[in-house]
Parts: sequence; structure tokens; C-alpha cells
Amino acid sequence: MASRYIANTPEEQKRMLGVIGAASIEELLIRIPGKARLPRPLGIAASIAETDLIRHMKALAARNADADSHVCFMGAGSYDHYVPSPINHLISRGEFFTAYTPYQPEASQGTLRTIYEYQTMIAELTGMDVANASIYDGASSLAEAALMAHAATGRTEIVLSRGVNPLYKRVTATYCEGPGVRLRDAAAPEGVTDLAVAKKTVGPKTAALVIQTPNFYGCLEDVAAAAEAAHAAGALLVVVADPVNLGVLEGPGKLGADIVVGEGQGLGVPMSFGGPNLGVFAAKNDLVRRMPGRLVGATVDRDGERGFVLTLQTREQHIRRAKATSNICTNVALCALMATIYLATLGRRGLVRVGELSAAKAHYAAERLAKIPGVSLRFAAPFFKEFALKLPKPPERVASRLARQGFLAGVPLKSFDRSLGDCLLVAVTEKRTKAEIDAFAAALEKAVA
Amino acid sequence: MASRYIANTPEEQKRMLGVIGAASIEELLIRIPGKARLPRPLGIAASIAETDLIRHMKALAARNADADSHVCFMGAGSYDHYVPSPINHLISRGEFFTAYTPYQPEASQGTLRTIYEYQTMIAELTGMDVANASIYDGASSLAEAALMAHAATGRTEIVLSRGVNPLYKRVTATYCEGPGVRLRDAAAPEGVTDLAVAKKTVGPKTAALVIQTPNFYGCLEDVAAAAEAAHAAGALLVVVADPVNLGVLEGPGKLGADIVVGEGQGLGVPMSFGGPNLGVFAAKNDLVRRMPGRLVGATVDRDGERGFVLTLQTREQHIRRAKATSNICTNVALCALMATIYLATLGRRGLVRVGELSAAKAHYAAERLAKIPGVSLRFAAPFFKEFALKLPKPPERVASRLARQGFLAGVPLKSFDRSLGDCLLVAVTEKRTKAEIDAFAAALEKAVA
Amino acid sequence: MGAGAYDKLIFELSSPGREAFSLAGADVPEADVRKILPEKHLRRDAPALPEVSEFDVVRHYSRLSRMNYGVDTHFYPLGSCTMKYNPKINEDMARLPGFARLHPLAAEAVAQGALQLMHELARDLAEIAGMDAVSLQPAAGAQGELAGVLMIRAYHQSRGEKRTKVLVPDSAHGTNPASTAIAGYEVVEVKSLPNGEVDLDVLARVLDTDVAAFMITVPNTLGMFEPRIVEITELCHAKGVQVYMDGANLNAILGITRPGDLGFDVCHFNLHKTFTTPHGGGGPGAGPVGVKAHLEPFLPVPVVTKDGDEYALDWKRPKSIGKLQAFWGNFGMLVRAYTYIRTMGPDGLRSVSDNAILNANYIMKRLEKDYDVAVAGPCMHECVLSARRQKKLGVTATDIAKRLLDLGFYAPSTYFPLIVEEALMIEPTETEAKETLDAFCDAMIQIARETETNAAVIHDAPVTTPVRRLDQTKAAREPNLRWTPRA
Amino acid sequence: MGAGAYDKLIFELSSPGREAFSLAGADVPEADVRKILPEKHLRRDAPALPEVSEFDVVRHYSRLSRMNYGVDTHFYPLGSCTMKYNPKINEDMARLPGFARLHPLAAEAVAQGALQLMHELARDLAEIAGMDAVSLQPAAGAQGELAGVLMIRAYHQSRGEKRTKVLVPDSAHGTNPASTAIAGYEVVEVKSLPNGEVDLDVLARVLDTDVAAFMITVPNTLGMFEPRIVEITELCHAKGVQVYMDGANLNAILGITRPGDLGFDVCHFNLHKTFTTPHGGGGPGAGPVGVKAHLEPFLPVPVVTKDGDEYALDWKRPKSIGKLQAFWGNFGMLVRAYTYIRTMGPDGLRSVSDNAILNANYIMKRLEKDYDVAVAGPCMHECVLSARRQKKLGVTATDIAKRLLDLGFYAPSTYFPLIVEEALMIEPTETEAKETLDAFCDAMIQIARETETNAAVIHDAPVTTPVRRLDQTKAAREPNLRWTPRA
Ligand SMILES: Cc1ncc(COP(=O)(O)O)c(C=O)c1O
Ligand SMILES: Cc1ncc(COP(=O)(O)O)c(C=O)c1O
Repeated sequence: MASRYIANTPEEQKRMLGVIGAASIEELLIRIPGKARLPRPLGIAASIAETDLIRHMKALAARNADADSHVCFMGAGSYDHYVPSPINHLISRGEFFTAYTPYQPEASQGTLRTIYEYQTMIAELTGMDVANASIYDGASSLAEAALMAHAATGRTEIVLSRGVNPLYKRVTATYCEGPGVRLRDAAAPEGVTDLAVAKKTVGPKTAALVIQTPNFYGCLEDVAAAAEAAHAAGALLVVVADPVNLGVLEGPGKLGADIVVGEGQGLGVPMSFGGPNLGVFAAKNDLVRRMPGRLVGATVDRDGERGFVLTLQTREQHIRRAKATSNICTNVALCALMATIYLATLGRRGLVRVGELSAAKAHYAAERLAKIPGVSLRFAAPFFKEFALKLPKPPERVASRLARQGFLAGVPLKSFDRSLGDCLLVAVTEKRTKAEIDAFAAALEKAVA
Repeated sequence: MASRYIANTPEEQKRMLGVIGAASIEELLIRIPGKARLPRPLGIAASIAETDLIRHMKALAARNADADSHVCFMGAGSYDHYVPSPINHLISRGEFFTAYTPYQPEASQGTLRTIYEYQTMIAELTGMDVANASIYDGASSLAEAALMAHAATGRTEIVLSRGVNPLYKRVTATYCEGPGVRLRDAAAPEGVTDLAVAKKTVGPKTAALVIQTPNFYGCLEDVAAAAEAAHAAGALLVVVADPVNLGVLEGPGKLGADIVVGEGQGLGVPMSFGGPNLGVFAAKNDLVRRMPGRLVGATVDRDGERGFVLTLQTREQHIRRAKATSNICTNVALCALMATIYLATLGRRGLVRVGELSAAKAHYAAERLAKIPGVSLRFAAPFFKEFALKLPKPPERVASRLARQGFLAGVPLKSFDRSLGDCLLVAVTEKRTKAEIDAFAAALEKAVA
Repeated sequence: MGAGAYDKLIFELSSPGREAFSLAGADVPEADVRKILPEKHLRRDAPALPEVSEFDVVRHYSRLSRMNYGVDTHFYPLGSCTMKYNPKINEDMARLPGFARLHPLAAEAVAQGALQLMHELARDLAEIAGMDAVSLQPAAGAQGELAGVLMIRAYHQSRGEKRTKVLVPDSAHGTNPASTAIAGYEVVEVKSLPNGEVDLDVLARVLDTDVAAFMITVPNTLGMFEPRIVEITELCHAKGVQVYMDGANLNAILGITRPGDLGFDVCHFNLHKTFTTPHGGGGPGAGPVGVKAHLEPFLPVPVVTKDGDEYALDWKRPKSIGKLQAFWGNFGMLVRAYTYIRTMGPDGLRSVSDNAILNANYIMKRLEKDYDVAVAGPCMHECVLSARRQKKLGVTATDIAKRLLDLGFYAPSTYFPLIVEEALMIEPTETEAKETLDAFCDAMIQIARETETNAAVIHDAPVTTPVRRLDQTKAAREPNLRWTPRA
Repeated sequence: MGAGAYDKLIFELSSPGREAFSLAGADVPEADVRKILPEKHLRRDAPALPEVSEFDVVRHYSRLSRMNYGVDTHFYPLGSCTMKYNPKINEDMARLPGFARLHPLAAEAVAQGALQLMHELARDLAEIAGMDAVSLQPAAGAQGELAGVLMIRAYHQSRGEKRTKVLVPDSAHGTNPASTAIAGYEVVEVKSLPNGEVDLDVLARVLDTDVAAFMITVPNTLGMFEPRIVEITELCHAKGVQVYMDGANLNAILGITRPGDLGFDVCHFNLHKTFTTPHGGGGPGAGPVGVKAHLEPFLPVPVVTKDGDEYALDWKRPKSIGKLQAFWGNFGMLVRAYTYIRTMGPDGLRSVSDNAILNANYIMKRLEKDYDVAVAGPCMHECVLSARRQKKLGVTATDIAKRLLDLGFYAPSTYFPLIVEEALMIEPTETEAKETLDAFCDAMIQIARETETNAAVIHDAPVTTPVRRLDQTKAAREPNLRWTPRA
């Protein structure tokens, strides 16, 4: 059976076997014990032609309520931000798209330069000294940060604010299981971390205090105060932040963060049902040799020309093996490229505008929605582009009703926090228009009436 | 007002004006008489942002019944053939997509090589000696062929079979107006050209006899006999043929055609509401210096390496001006590239399969549809992938009813030929499945009941 | 490798039995064409097309693309061709299934979105050019010219006038005389003044009742605005002569002045120049043609009309010159141009011309010492230099073009317009940044120096391209227009 | 120009006031953040991001891309990385709005298509590997390893066993020991036989009740199938030791043999190797992990379940090791892999491995005279050569790699596996054509000759790339990890 993805014809196979000196491909499999051979074809569906496959895939896609067919007010870690049109065209260029990790730098300067640009942009936004080439996603970035804090301080506890995305906490717990690092909570009763309480939890065993801002509920945390609390106990401060907000919000590094991690999906990466995403990871200089992941550095070639290479690799698994700072190998370089092109496109003014518009529209929406009888804002604390709404009816049911009317109403919080079972987390980006917000409000009003 | 498509900032404009020695851009416009200046802004809609524009464009697109949202049985010169996925990715590469006509061959070998490949493939399919780099579309190709036959023979009449696409005839008439070339008809009463009658019409004034096969009604013409009729009178035979059928059907050149033209849209070019299309143009060697359009030829460079250039340019307008063989300058090179990649992908076997499947499915459909009470095949002559159905109800109304049920039922023939006011021209390509055909038949049966 | 090291044609990758296509098997009872179709129509043996894998296809064409310079990768100052940035959003919009997958004969009722887009685009182009009506049907500028001249012809005939000649300046683009000739007119070449302007005395002399039209390019092909253009159109009209404007250089006057206001009766647009549709290595383009009211009855059929909220195709136009292509125009290009115009708006389009003019004048100024300027500035959107000074030292316009390729730039148009010796026609467009213009000017100045100090490097050029200078004579003397297996 | 001549970073194109973005103005009453948000949270001054035009962006990144070799343009025999052709249809499918624009927290009821795709893909992968259950959540192979080892850990704990060590061969990929260490185990390196096979005597000696798992790669990193693999897994199981298979080399055994049938308890998949998802210059990938029934309770949450025609996410799994990333896995990559598997079917996948093996053996055979072969063949999908002979003449594996770049090929993996001196690990994959393999072998043989006759050309290499050999030491000694304006 000829496959369009396999070049060898039977004729060529014969010629090649002749050169090899084998009578058949079967002969090349002698090392495989007969009893271990699969005696039958694989039990998967038979090959289908491209047009039939496209029909099948479109049918599957059509069963999903996406942000094109619906007006999206969902967030909680993945946002419907504007994606400039050049990104997809540029990342699709085969030389970027089908290259591997730049092990041969002379033949990979394109990738290396874009990563170097990316590191620069992320460091600038987060207010940190150095950023790496990416981690899988925001959650695994936080997990790596926890392990890095553990290694850097030799301490065994991580204190996480309840304002940190619960999904990130679960991932961090998974990574901390092996090293036996203990996770402790810092309460956030009114939507923001109670730092007074946190201060008491943070102690000599604490490797790091972790907060997120805006946090999972959309509220803004007091980073400077958190830094004080952490540093007072000799712990590091890890801040989870969404870089797309950092055109308007201060870079956590400027407020005392030692490590900044976050989800970079908002920087031009498609939501794609949650992956691939972009794990942002930045730190202070003194931590650089403990950082996980790839780092690209500038150097010179034999003729003294500027060039770029993967550097400080003695941190990494392929050299340090069991003693590596992390096990990461493949990362999400292509998503980092999307973010690089996004940040180049938005630039100094554009990113500020994105933040300003998102905040403005979110606050308009919050005001408008909170006017609906029985609906109110759950928390009083200042928020940025996302907020928790208290509803008079079960959020799950309200959301599914609105879905039928073309709205992705938000994220019901019950599964994340039982005490917020009556809340819907609503996110508003710069893409939402006043008209869409008003229509959403009208629909919600009916749905909860 | 900053535009993302304009690089100069006000600051840079000032610096540049400084170098130029002008106080303002206004000063550079002195040659334009004041009274001729537009005293107001253009009366067009104000600029809108990308996301709003996308919303607007999607709304417009949504008002069209396309071949993704509907099952397409329409043809009559534009067909829903399979388009292999690599084509769009490859033509979108900026080096192809944003290049101009290859005036500097050393920096345009990519384009030149693809056109050379294209010329080779088209010559092979049509059975001719040489093909050009493309004309706008099938109709303008036929018009150019008529003028070329006129110039080559010095004769003043073109005899067109009634089986030739009426739209092609109209375009040919437009081009023949100036040179005063007269168009005469050859009847095709039973769906194919009546060559006995045609023989009488073709005479000493006839520059060329033009037939189409499969013709506008989908029926196959006797090319060899037509060649005889034309050549007997010292006229040329021009054949209109769809290259996507020539994996199965004999190349007209092999049957005596002197010029072969046709619409290449089926070769991987999107239907795109009828344009851009791909005008195929091929001829016998003795006519090459009278051919319209670009020709790419192989040659060598200074080091004796193989290279490609635009050649025989003394035929063309930029050199021969009023005496040029044609006025064409910009052609449809990118569509020719799509066709080249298409033919490379389908290859020797694939194009045969496309033809075989189209014919087989069309004949199954014809049989199935003709079984519907009151519905019959209008013509008895052998057809290829398209056929005229006689309906018991007005085809326009039947078609619009079926459109609401998700079928693009075919092309009502009334507007093309009053005598066929009760006919629907139905095309079936290899993409249509038996299931789709059966569903269509069931829907049609209801619609005409 | 320098992609240059790659020297394959797709046929040379072919291996019998390889497949790149994906087609389902037959799902209908009878699939054997030999049973379905009469033998005499069938091909004896399968066409000699390549047999390759999908990967062969993708790598081959990816590599070939790397042998090209394009606007996306290189500065492309090809005069008269307006090689500006082609926005990516245009491509996304043109590929929406509702547009790209729409059949041309879809009933008007189910193609309202497409018809609306065409109607609005025609209206916008009419406003931009100061014309009363626009046909979007012509596939390119040259076809727009043919349509325009044919409408003029039909107009005169409708008034019982038998005019036989069309005047075309010696500076005109080749398509102007060529299109005019096809329209059945005798082409009379009108000598321009040394500065490229129309010589009104000469014009007055040749303007007679046999003249059907005067066809000129504004700004002219030397990049200059015709200062007495209004006089010219009035002079023509006084003699019953129609005036046609070749709109290829429209990028210079958007929102500044309008052909209609200058007195033109007809003008065409090159959407692939002014309105950012890609050139794709030679085309497709789109060449809509605009006319004043008195020519409207002669427009090609069909015309997109609007009645209330309903859009339709109007075929009932007895005076029409007929059709130019089978369907309605290069719709895919129309979608791109529409997207661009909506993106720019009035202010945006105006700043396009302002900056195109600024960029051209900046280049002209920076190069005026090292090269002869065809006509003293200020110029409009492009400037024409002459290498006659370099020619004396043995360096031609062609040599300069080839050397530019090595320095990382595509070349200006050369030897056009014909009335300028060793012409180098430079059009930067508004989308290029100052640093690019400076780099280009530095390169041009370097070449001027090399002409005096090191001409060899120029005569050797290009050496960085996949091939070096090619033998044009051999190509024309021994035409090799299709591949045949190497014996 | 050789794109090499281009040496800009995006920051160096920046000009204050330039804009490439397109954002509508505020349409809500209050748009001033200073009024909306407390001052203390706000950035003092705008971030120092570049200010460029959209065209600057497009040309800059188009040019940078040309400084890369990719599979689409170059043969990329990077051993262990399976750099095969990435089908374009996969890209089209992954970009369908119903997939690309789907929010991860969309209610199950309105994400049935996505969940069905994941459920079917997991089922297919389980069948391909002979495992009972598969989690699609791991973002890459290394994360799949971590998940697998953590499941083994949870399994032992659930049975009240405190095992502390994991055995890893000295030939293993670096992620194996690294992942194991993060999972909290002591890594015990097991010395392989000279031919790369597991030394059963050594293994028997180190296998004790402290050992939680033995983690090995099949075929091993020398491209050889472990002939006694079944004995090995039986030996381990006899000691209550779980056996983990690193599935990075799965491309060698599709439809031929299955990890599950070989006795493995866990194995991961690299969809970005075996299943054609692109590497994108380093990632993203996807590293699903498959397990036997006894480990199923420990799978990461949530698990995609099917009940009748309803698909759902099952979170109620008390024994789960938890989550590895915030959401469900690298869905975009899953869509591509699913598309690929549907395209290939059982016969197609089998022929993938047959041809991958054939191609590797062909290369090994053609090069065996000029290079030392690490282990005598037949090999599986890749072969490992040693440049120790060339080393004696002063030419290292690195030198050979650099020279290959000049000859138009990306380089094999070098210095991996560590147990082979001057290793050159060559993986051609099944998608490459014989003529490409021949061209590569000719180049390798040429380099072997040059080693004896003209080593200078090798030591100078590369000279055709945008930069020549780079100073790694300087990069590490004086880390320069972010751009700062040149003073
Ligand atoms: C001045 C001028 N007129 C006419 C044309 C012909 O336009 P097209 O190539 O679109 O047919 C061109 C194109 O190069 C031109 O530059
Ligand atoms: C043998 C082997 N194991 C594990 C890995 C790690 O996989 P990933 O890069 O997907 O994390 C690789 C990737 O290079 C590999 O080759």
C-alpha cells in the first residue's frame, strides 16, 4: 500500500535491500523475539482519504462551542485576546516550524535570535533580570519555581496563597511530591491574600511564598507587601502574573519578586482547549544558574560576528542528568515565537492599550452586570480584567443556558472552591465590544430572572 | 494618524524633509494645479480595527452559500475538485507570494523554475508542443486564441460551436470587436457539434474552428473529425479543454488541435466566486512566435549552470508595443503555481484517478437522477463529468429550494440558452460521495414532485 | 546550503510508483471508464507527470521559493509596480470559505455577501478616482485598458462618429499601445518634452477629428505630475477626444487629486499595485475600470446593482461592450483590496500617497549627486535616474541592477521609460522604512563609487544568487520551453 | 543577499511612534485606568518593547526564518528526534476554529467533539503500545516520564512498599535520570554491554527490593532492539520491579511489536517524534503516557471517559498522582497526531516502521567502510557511528557536523549516547527518499576522504551559514541573555 508520507517504492526497497544484503525488511527484524511480535495488524481505524478526513474533523470541531461561534467571557487562565494576523503566517514558515531545538547554532540562528528577543521582552515585562526560553505552561512554570526555590534555599515548605489558580496548585503538588516539599495555604477570604495571616505561616522552613496577581479571582494583590513578608522570613517571593497585563500593571520584579512565572497564552497563542500554552519563567540574576529550561545567549563567531547559542547548559538534563535543575527538554519554543511576534507587533504602546481596554471594558461589564437584580460582585477588592459574580441561580445552569444563546458566560467556581458555588468568574478582554457586553447582560438578566 | 502599514513617524518625516530641503510634504505637491486638488477627505468609510473588520467580513461571507456549507453539484466552468492541503501552504511562502514578474532572473529562479515546470505539464496534458505561463482565464485564453488564429492565417472569421461555453463566446466577441473578426456559429442541436453542418460553415475565410470537449453541456466532441473539417478548409482547430480531465481524456493535440485553451481552475485553484482563474494556453511549435503571454525558457549562466529566463519577449507589449501579439502583462502566475503543485501532487496516477472517479460518479448520479419521475437526461450523447437534466419544474425554483436544504443543485440553463429553459446542468466531481449523490437525488425527487 | 546548490526540477525527483495524493476509492458500482466512455475519447497512456511523495513536493517548492526575492524578504523598488507590503489580514479574509469556496454561478440570493462586497468596492473606487461608475471585471491593468478603449470606441460609434486613431505618448507603458491596437485603433505616438511632459504644441497639432482618445499616465512614467493636465483634458474635449488615464501610478495621488476631477473620462486601477493585492510572481492582479456617466451604458456586463438591500447582477445592458472574462472579475483580489480600503479609511489612504511621495523624493535627493536625475524634482511616488554617466565608464543600468542583487536588494525597473537613456526607475512605496531607504541609497552610492574604482565587482555581479548572469541570447535562439528527460 | 548578511534584532528596528498593532478605541464610558485602578499597581512607564510597523515585523521574522534549517527545507537526520515530514493537513485541522478557538474550561456538553477526539486518540495509542490506558496530559516526553515514574511510586506506596531506587542504563537519554530524580528516587546507573545491550548479570546483581523500577529505551539509544527484552521484564517483575519504556524510539516498532506485549508496565509516547507533530524549534510536543491496568488508578486527572455517546472529564480518582499541566494536555498537538493516525491506518503505521528501519540500515551499510559502526547491524530506525577513526586524524564528530551544514544537510545528533566515543547518531526516518539518503551518504564519505586529504575545509566549516563557528565558552563565561541598547 503506497502512502503519500513514505517515499520508498517497492522497486527502491528492493534496491536498498540489495545494497544492505538482506532479502527482505523482515530479515532486518531478527533481533526482535518472535514471541514478542504482534501477530496481527493494529486494531485502529483504516486509513481514510484527505477529503473524508476533513469532513470528519469538521464534524468533530462543529460540536465545540468556540470563541468564534460564541462571544467569550471565559478566563481563569486562558483568554480570548486579539491575535494579530501576521503571527500565524510567520510561525508557519517551514524553517521555523519544522526545526528542532537549535543544537547546531550556525544552522539555527533564526530560532536562537527569536528566543533571545523573547527572553529580553519577558525580562522587561516582568521586571526581572533574566527569562528562560519557556516552560510547558503557567502551572508547570510555577511547579519548577517551587522546586527552584526549594533548591536555592534548602528549605522544604512552599506557602501558596489561596488566590493562586487551584489548577496551578495541583500541578505544583505533583512536582513537589517526589522531593517531599510541603505545600501550605495562605488564606484569601475576601478575594485577596490575607498577608497578616500569611506572615505567620511563612517561617524558617519556608522556601517561598507564592502569590498570583491579578489572582485567580481577578483581584489585585499587594506584591510589595508580600515581598516584605517573604523576605522577612528569608524566603523567596514567587509571583504568578499574566504578561499580557504587564503593559499596565507594574512588573512584579520591580516590587520585590524573586521569581516571576505565568501563563503567556494571552500573547498571541490560540486557546486551543488549553494547550499548548506558554510557561513564562523569569528570575533575578543570582538565581540564573539554578534556572530550569533553555537559555539563549549572545556571543561571537570566528570572524567576530554576533551570533547566538544555547548556553549555561550545565544546568540541563542532557549534561547534568540526575543532578539537573529540571527534567525539561522539549519546551514550547513555537509558542514563545508567537509571543515574540505578538509583543513586537503590539509594541510599547499596543500592550498598554490592550491592558487599558481590557480593564476598562471589564469594569464597565462588572458595573453593568452587578445592576442585574440578584446579581452582585462577590469581592470588593480591586480587580483587573476578571471578576467573580454572585448569581441567584446555579451558575452551571445559567452558563449552559447562555451557551445556547451564543455566550460563553464565564467559569462556574464551584469545582474550584465549594464556598463559591454560587459564583461565576467573568473575564473581559479588549476584544469584547460594549454591544456584546450589553447583549450579554440582557441575556444574563433573563437567565437569572 | 499612525497606520500599521506606514513606517514613517512624524519625526522621521521631518528628518527626511530636512534632507530633501522641503518644509512640508505639501511642498512636494507643487506641480499639482490647485484647482485640481481634492478639497475634502475621500468619502469612504473610516478605518476600522482588525477584530471589527474580521467580524464584518465574516458576516459578509456568511451570507454566501459556499461549497463547504453546501454540497456542490455546480460546474459550467468552475468545479469543486479536491485541493491537496500543501498547495496553500507553499504558495503562501512570501518569496513566491510577494514577488513580481521575474524581470531579474537571477533573483527569481524560484518563480521561473515553477513556470517552466508548469509549461511542461500543460504541454504534456494537452498533447501540444508548448504552453505559455498563463492567461487570465479560460475565456480570455480562447479570445487570445481567436486573435492568434486571425493573425496566423490572415483570415477574418472564427467559427464557434454552440457547444462552447456561451460566456467564453461573449469574451471572444469582445476581443474580436476591434480587429473586426467575425464570429459564426456551428450548431450543436443534440448536445454535440453537428460537424456536417460545421463543415459547410468553415470555409476560405475561416481562421479557426473552435470546439469544446467535454463541451458546455458536458458532452464529448469528436476532436479528430473537427480537426479534419478545419484543416480541410485551411483553418486551424482550437479546442477548449479542461486540463483536470486530461488524465483520462486524450490530449486534443494528439487528435489534431492546433491550439488548446481552457480553464485550469480545477487544478487546485479555489473557485473564489469565479476569479482569479487560470487561463491555459498551448500551441504547436510553428505558432510559438505568435503566442500571447510570457514564456520561460532554459538557458545557462556564466558558469555554464542551468538557469531559467523569460524568453521570446519580442512578442510582448513592453518591446513590440502596438505590434505585440497580445496586450497581456500581469497574468495569473500564482494560479499557475497552484496548478503546478497540484499536478506534482496528483502526478501520473492521481490525475487519472481524479478523471476516473469524476466520470464514474457523474454517470452513477445521471442514472440515479434520471430515475426520478419527470426527470430525464436532456442529451443522449456521451458525457464526462457533467450533464443536462430536464426537469418537470422550473430549474431556478428547484435550485433555490434545494439550496435551503444544503445542496448547490446545479446551473439552470435558461440564461445561457432559452431553448433549454427546463434544464439544469449538473456536475459531479471525485469529491462527491455516493451518499451525497443519493441524498441529493432524494431531495430533488421531493422538489420536483 | 545556499539554496543555490539545489538544481532539481520536480520531474527529476520522480520515481515510478511514488504517490503524493490522497483519494478515496470508488464508492459507486461502475468505476471503469473504459466501460463508461467511448474508447476514442480516452488517453492511450497516462500523462508523463512526476511521481513523488507529498514530502518531495513540500521540500521541492519550499526550496524553490528560497531562490526568489520577494517583498516579504527584500526591498523591491521596482518602478511602476508599486511593490508595497501585502497585509496578511487580506490573505486571511480572502480564504474565508464564504468567499474562497463560493461558486461563481451561485444564485444571487445566496451570494448576497459577495455581491455587497463588490458593490461597495466599486463605489469606493469610484469615489477615490472621482468617477461615476466602476466595473470590477478586468483581470489586470492591460485588460482594464482594453475595456476602457472599447468603451470609448462604442461611445463614438453610438454618436455616429468614425474615429480611427488613439494618441499615446512615447513615454507610455507598452500595454497602452498594445491594448489600443487590439481595440482596433491606429496608435499614434506623441513625442514628449525632454522632461517627460506632454508637448502641448505637438498635441494640438495631432489632435484632429480622427482622434478617438488620448491615453496618458498620471503621474507620468517619469514619476512627474503633468502640471498642465487640466489644460490637456480640456483641449482634448474641445476636439471631442476622450481622455484615458492609465491609473498604474494612482498610489501617488490618493485623496490628493482625482482623475475625474482632472477631466479624465476613463481610468483603470491596478489593485495589485495601489491596493496591496499580491503579485504572486506575475499575477493575478485586478484592473477595475472607472468611467464618467456618459460612458456608463457601455460598461462590461454584468454590473452589480443594489435595489433596497438586495444586490443583483444586471445583464440587461444593450450598449455594453460585453464580457472580458468568464465571470465577474478576480474576486479573490477584490476581497483583499476591500479589506485594505476598510483598514485604511480616508486618512490612511491619503497618508499612503503622502509617504510614497516623501520616500521617493528622499531617495531622489540622496542619489542626485551620484546619478543623473531624469527630471529635476520634486517627483511623485517614484523617481527615474539615468546611468548615462556610469555608462560612459562601461557600467550599464543592467550592471547596476545585478550588483544591487548582491547587496541584498531587488533592482529598480530598468530601461523604462524608453525616453530616458539607461533608465533606473525607483519606486520605494510608503510601506518602506527610512532605514531601508538609507541602506538602499548607500548601496547605490557604493556602486557609483565602484564604477570608478572597482567596476569588475559590478561586471561579475551577481555572485550571491542561485545562478549568475544568464544567457538570454541562447534562450531566444534555441528555445527550450519544456523539460525533457536528460538523455 | 545571503540572508546571512542580515544582523538585526527586532529592537534595532524600533523607531519611536511606529505602530504595527490594530486596536479599536474604547467604546465604554470610562477608559482611563488611572481612574479605575489603584496607582500602586500600575506600571510607572510603558515597557521598553519595540516600536515597529507591521511590515517591519513580517520582513524581520521572514528573514530570521531563512537563517534556520528545517525539515521542510533540509534533510535533518538528528538521531533520537525523529525529524520526519510534518503533514500540512495536520496544520489545517489544528487551525479549525472549533479546535483552535475552544476554551479549555468550556462545559463538557459544548466540547463533545474535542473530548471525543481525545478519547479516540488515547484508545488508539493504547492499542499501538499494547497498554490498557493512556493519559494525554503530559506536555512532552520528559513530563511523560515524570508522570510514569510517579505512578510507579504511587503504586508501590499503595502496596505499602518503600522502594527508593530506579535503575537507568548509562546509555539513557538525560531526561530519564532527571525525571526519576524529580520523582524522588535515587538513580542507579546500570552499565551496558559494549554493544549497548543490557548486561543481565549486572542487572540481576543490582535488582533488589529497594528497586522501584527499571527504565529503559526500546529500541535502545544505539538504535538496537534489546534481544532479551522479554527476559529482562520478566526478571524485573520477579523482583516486584516495574519496567518503564522510554517510547522516544517508537517509530521503529509500530505494528511490529508493542511495549505492553514486551512486558512493560508504563511507556510514554513522543507525538512530536513518532506522530508527526512539528518541533517548532524546540517545542511544543506532547508526551502521552500509557500504563497497564494495575497502574490505571494512578493516572493524572482528569481522565476522558465515554458513557454511551457522552464524553466527560473524570476528576473523581482518589489515587491519581494529580495534574501535570493546568489543563488537559497539548490539545493542538493531539489534533495533529489524531489526524496523522487516521490518515495512516494500521497498514500505513506498519510501513512507517518498515521503511524507517530500511532507511537506517541503508545508511549504516553505505557508511560502514568509512566510519566505525557502534554496533554491527541490522539496526532499527537509526544507526550510531563513531568518528573515533577520524578523531585520530584530528577531525571530531563536531567537525563532521559542521562540515555537513556546508554540504546542505543538518547534522546527526553528536556525542549521544554517551557510551559511544565521538558518536554520530543518524535517524533518517521513513519520509526521506533514497536519493536524499544517497546524497547524504555521499557527503559523509566525502568528509571521510577530506579528513585524510583536506581536513582544513572541515575545520573551517561552516562557511555557508549566516554565522561561522560560535564561541560557546564566551557565551557561558560572560552570559549575555537579553538585549540592551548598544551604547
Ligand atoms: C504604467 C503601467 N501601465 C500599465 C500596466 C499594465 O498593468 P497590468 O500589468 O496589471 O496589466 C503597468 C504594469 O506594469 C504599468 O506599470
Ligand atoms: C530517547 C529520548 N528520551 C526522552 C526524550 C525527551 O523527550 P521530550 O524532549 O519530548 O521531553 C528524548 C527527546 O529528545 C529522547 O530522544
